[in-house]
Amino acid sequence: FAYEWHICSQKSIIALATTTSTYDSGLLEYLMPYFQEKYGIAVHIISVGTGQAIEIARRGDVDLVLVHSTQLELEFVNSGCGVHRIGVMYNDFVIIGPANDPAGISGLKNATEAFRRIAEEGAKNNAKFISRADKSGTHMLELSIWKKLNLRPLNKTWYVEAGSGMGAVLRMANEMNAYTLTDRATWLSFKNQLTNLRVLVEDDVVLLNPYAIILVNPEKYPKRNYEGALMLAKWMISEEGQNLIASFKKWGETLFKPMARNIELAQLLGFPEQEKELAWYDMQEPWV
Amino acid sequence: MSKVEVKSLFKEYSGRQVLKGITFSVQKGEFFVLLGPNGSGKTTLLKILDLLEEPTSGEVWLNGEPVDYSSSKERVMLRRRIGMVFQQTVLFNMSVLDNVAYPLKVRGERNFEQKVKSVLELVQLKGFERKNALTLSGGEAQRVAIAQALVTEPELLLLDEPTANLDPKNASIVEEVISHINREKEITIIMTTHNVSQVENLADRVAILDGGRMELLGTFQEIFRSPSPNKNLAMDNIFHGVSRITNEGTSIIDIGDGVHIEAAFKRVGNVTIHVPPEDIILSKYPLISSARNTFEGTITQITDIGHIVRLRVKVMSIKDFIVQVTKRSFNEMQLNIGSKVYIAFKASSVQAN
Amino acid sequence: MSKVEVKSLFKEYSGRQVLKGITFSVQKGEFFVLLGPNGSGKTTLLKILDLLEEPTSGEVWLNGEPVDYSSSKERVMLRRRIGMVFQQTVLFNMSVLDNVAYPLKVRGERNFEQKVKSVLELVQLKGFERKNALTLSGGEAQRVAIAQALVTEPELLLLDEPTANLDPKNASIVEEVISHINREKEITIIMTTHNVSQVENLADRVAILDGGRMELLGTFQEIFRSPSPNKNLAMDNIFHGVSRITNEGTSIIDIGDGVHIEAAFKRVGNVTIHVPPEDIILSKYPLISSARNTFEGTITQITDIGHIVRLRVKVMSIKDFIVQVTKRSFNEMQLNIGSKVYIAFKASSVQAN
Amino acid sequence: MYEGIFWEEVLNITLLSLKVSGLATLIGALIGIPIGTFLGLRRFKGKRTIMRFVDVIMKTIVNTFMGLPPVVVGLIVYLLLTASGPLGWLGLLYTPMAMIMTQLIIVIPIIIGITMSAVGSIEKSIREKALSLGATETQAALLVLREARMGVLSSIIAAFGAAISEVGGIMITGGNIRWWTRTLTTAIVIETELGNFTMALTLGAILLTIAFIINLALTIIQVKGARE
Amino acid sequence: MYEGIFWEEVLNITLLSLKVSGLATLIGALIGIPIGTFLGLRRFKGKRTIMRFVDVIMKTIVNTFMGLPPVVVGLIVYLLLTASGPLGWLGLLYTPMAMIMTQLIIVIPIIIGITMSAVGSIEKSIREKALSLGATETQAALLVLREARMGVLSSIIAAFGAAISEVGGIMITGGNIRWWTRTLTTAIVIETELGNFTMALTLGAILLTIAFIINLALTIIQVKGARE
Ligand SMILES: Nc1ncnc2c1ncn2[C@@H]1O[C@H](COP(=O)(O)OP(=O)(O)OP(=O)(O)O)[C@@H](O)[C@H]1O
Ligand SMILES: Nc1ncnc2c1ncn2[C@@H]1O[C@H](COP(=O)(O)OP(=O)(O)OP(=O)(O)O)[C@@H](O)[C@H]1O
Ligand SMILES: [Mg+2]
Ligand SMILES: [Mg+2]
Repeated sequence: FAYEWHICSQKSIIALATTTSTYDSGLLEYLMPYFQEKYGIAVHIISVGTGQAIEIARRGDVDLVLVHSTQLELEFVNSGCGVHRIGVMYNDFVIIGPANDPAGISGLKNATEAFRRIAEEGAKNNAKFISRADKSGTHMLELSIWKKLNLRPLNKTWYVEAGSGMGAVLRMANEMNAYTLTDRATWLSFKNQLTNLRVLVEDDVVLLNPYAIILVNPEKYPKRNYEGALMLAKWMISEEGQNLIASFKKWGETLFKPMARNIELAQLLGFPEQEKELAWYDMQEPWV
Repeated sequence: MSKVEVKSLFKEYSGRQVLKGITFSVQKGEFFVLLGPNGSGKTTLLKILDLLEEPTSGEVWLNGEPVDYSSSKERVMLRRRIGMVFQQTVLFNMSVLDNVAYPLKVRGERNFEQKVKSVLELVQLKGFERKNALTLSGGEAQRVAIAQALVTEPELLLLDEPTANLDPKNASIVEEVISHINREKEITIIMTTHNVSQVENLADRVAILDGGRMELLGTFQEIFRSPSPNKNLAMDNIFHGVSRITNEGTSIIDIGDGVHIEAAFKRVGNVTIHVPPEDIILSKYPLISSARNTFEGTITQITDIGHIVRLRVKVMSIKDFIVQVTKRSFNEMQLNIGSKVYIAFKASSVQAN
Repeated sequence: MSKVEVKSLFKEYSGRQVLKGITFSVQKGEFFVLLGPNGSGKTTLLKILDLLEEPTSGEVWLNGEPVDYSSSKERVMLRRRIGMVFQQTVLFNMSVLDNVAYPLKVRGERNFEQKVKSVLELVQLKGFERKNALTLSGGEAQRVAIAQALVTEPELLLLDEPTANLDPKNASIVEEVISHINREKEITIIMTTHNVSQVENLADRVAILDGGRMELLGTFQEIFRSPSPNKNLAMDNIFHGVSRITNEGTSIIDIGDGVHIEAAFKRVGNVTIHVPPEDIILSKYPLISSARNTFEGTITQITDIGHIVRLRVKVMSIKDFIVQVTKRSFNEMQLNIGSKVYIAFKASSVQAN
Repeated sequence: MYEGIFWEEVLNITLLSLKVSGLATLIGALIGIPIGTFLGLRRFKGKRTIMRFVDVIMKTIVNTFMGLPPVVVGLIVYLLLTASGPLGWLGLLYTPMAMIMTQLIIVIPIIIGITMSAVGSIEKSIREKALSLGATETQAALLVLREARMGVLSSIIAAFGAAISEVGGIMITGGNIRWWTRTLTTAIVIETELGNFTMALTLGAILLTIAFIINLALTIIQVKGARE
Repeated sequence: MYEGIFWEEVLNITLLSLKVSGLATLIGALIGIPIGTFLGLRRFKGKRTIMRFVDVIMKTIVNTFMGLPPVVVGLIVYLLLTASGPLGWLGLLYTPMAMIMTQLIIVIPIIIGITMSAVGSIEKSIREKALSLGATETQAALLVLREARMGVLSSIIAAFGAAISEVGGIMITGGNIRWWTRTLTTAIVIETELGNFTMALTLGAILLTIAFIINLALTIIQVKGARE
């Protein structure tokens, strides 16, 4: 074991905290071998909740994070813990629900409108909505849509706050014939088991879900492997990395779309400094 | 129930035969005693009679019916008519009262207070009701166990050395109690003991077990008063000492207090020796004979056991020898307490253990 | 170690005094016996001497030094020079050999095989080495416990009824062994027993405990041959029977076999009665006296205990009465085994328990 | 968690935790103690080699099931209770009842295993004595159980500990639905995932405080039951 | 999981599970058994009311800690080992060592608790006899432990069961890093999250098979040690 700790404390390892969604989808498992082969550095991936990912980064236990929660990310950067936040890619959310669609939202391109109808039918006890209620990125997005409608469905029988992972919530929706909001990747991987459910609403800009990389501040955490983190981030947003992200397919579908070099979209999705950060990363010398 | 028949009973523990074909029967109301050295199988036999151990082969008949050891229901039914006192006292972690009430409770009896009270009085344990049974002294605990066996008024009582830890007064009381219920209520009793005088006082018949076999069976008179008592009963005249070999090829054993015994065997070092009482010759005058061992002593106890009289002779005011003579020669010799006598025995009569 | 002094020892269990100020001392090489009824505190006293229980107050001095019960190290050191045989046999779940080797192993001794072998031979358990100790018979187990205490050659031996479950032969052997090491090796022995003849044969001095107090202390002669033996020793003439009240206000107790005893108390139902041997008058001719109870009987045993002779008189060929007479009147009356005698005692001499 | 209803919700969560784990332990004890007693007493009976073999295998299975991962148990219960599963018609999925069932499966081997060894440690002579005094096999087993009460209580304590701290299983079968199937442990998991470590630890402290009070009662009974 | 390396990875995961839980149980036994023995034997000593009170409180604390939620333990160990925590300089976070530490904390109260009650169930007279034969307090305690070996083994079995099935704690402190800190249980959680129930159940079956083999050995020792 002593030997093993030794290896672990070497700079030849990069620790990345990320959310379960990127990890469970298999994207990182797909990308990392390319990176490792190229630079000979192992990446330890710790997949946890977004909040937990940022919290452990704040305590200096990882070198960089790959997460999706604009608000938490900004807090992390503003407190001086994280630096060089950059948008890497995005995926999208869909609203799914029972095949008989009691709220009649099928085919809508407006998620907000769909939520309104679900709430309306829910009040009449014709429909149910399951919320992840765990302050995950998915949950935050859901809350922001309710907020736009000025609805705060608390303590309503039709509004089930499940406090579980996406997969569990999908299964629950299937059991209860309920609506829910899910990222496409999880939906695709569970689709076969969820015979009662269909995708009802998709392709609204509101439903796009951007992922950011943030490095931990080397001044604050001098012991962390800043160079390694930088290199990994740089590689992720490089042409090679971005192309690999685009080429990752599961069940024949692309799950994540690169956006690091699509500055316009990035700015739309909450990365006003994308251009500047991209330039900064491109300037850094690769460290070997 | 009250009649017990045992038919060629064998019992094996991990391949070792502990009972080797025991056959006997005990009549209703009989007081039957099992005697025998340690490890002879007495406890094992009693446990089989209480249906706690299953015989390897052979049968037990209770009240004229063979016992089916495989039927748990029958075992419980029969056991409820039997009381047993174990050699090793086992009590439950409850009050004395609860311990004695337990056999009544498992039989579904409600109003046990009175019964428990009176049986505790019988064994002289009034006032101990609330005490935790595990804090009792050895003799107190044993009497609680006796109370547990008596409280259900069993038809058959199995007693495994019931008075071993009792003081003489309590032992007498317990002896009285059991001999009383045996005679007044015609309860069959099978008891083991190592106390021969208890056998004499209580037993209708005695069986001698040795090495898992029943060696002798009969009344106390028949067994203990027969002219040539069984060798296995040899319990007297045991001495411990240091042996050395003489020039003549015999051994001299120094048993302390200046008493030296000559033996025909050859042994060096610590030995335990035994001189059968019936091998000792008694005389009122100094003996000149071939017997290598002769001692002068004084009679300190005389016990009449039928046509045999047992005498305790003190040699050198310390060592007790037990000598058996017929009543006739006892009378002829006009012996009495304090009489000075001479004892003699041959070197070949001395046995080493 | 070999000298034991006990100074006003008190012991309380949950508020109840079990030892109430015991003071005595035992010399090096002395064989000291504790006698007393059940629950009198014998075991408790021995456990305190083995440093297993702490006295509530008072002191124990070993070899002229007071024992510091609070020092665990001192306790272990002293205990290693003491051997104890418990009243209730406790053995470990291992082979007999391992059980007997245990006290040697904890002392760090290596080559114990030979010692264990020879002590097992001493208690007649050769061949039992590999047997699990928990499968032994009562008497075998007790002898293993004795072997455990002897194997370390202690300077002080505490024995709590060591022969209670032994057959007479093994009991004699054990008695021989302990009396041998007591005399030859000057080992101090403190033993409890309920067997008075054992006291006579072995003890240098006896102490009588009763109710946590030391009632008597002296040699066997001093205590048992004194003209008015202590009431607490009353162990003979105990009968159990059914009492009914007569017109005259006394009770008649039917003790079975046609024997009826009249008593001064008033009791109905089951009673246990006791007639002190020294209250019984003996005569060769029918007695006409104020004594309400007279019986005819035959002498079956005569025991000389100094200037007192104890006689066992059989009444109705069943009931044994113990009678004590002085040696002088015994000689004057010319009594012997088989003599026909008459016994008499007053109704007021009959005590109910 | 929203400020306003914080304590009310904690109370609700705590009560549910207690209800689910308490009931699972209680039912588990009712099922597990008899089985454990039976298995613990077996060694007094069949002396044959085959019986011994069966005995060891059965005990090994029980001991192995003491290490059933809660997630696996949750999954199995889920597969039973899911609408398309064999017990789907009961409609128990995502109810406290489903959580109790899950914890029951986790708790039963623990109770059986520890009871088994506690009962097996009681001297053979105690059971023999009870039988001799006229007890039926069941009554004798009850008495042995009474003498082994220290160990049996220990099994209940261990089982309650496993239940109240369990999360993987009830998460799957209860769904961690707020105001309905959320317990202290599932709430702790969420708070941890959110990075609210302080809140997670606070809830942990509440859980331990409650467990302490319950264990105090159990421990007092346990200590009192000790054989001298 | 990718087809090609499937079995290799399962082997790796399984070995890590065994290594972590096995070592945690072993170290836990070395720490917990002496403490459990000490606590179990305490009742023979101080008879005073205060001593009794202290005794009950200590036992209750142990019993309560048997119900420590693994997530809370994980969190606490995490807060100790985190770079900014008091033991951060050791650099143990997200290593197998951190997982062992976590399981150790979970396992120790279980071993203490059950050992304590097993030792406490042994008749007082056994210890007294050992002391009388010249044993030191420690030697006597060892003998009592030997006589209580059935219950002590039961504590080890329960502890190993808790460790090998535990997931919430090692997830936080080990990080569930593939090829490095991923165990059978954490893998089961991932497979469950992914909806790969068949794979989750397969891994569960592997875990139980291994636990069965280990328990078979422990159970044979346990049954052999039974007092007649
Ligand atoms: N469970 C057992 N396993 C193996 N051997 C046993 C078992 N029980 C008894 N024995 C052996 O069987 C023999 C007879 O034992 P038992 O207890 O019947 O003797 P006992 O006549 O009662 O002797 P004691 O006078 O010493 O009480 C002994 O040698 C004993 O060692
Ligand atoms: N741990 C205890 N708690 C309470 N009372 C006890 C305890 N131990 C012994 N006693 C009581 O103390 C008294 C003396 O007990 P002890 O064992 O010393 O008697 P003993 O003289 O050895 O009797 P026996 O001849 O029956 O062995 C008894 O009445 C007993 O009930
Ligand atoms: Mg016996
Ligand atoms: Mg005693």
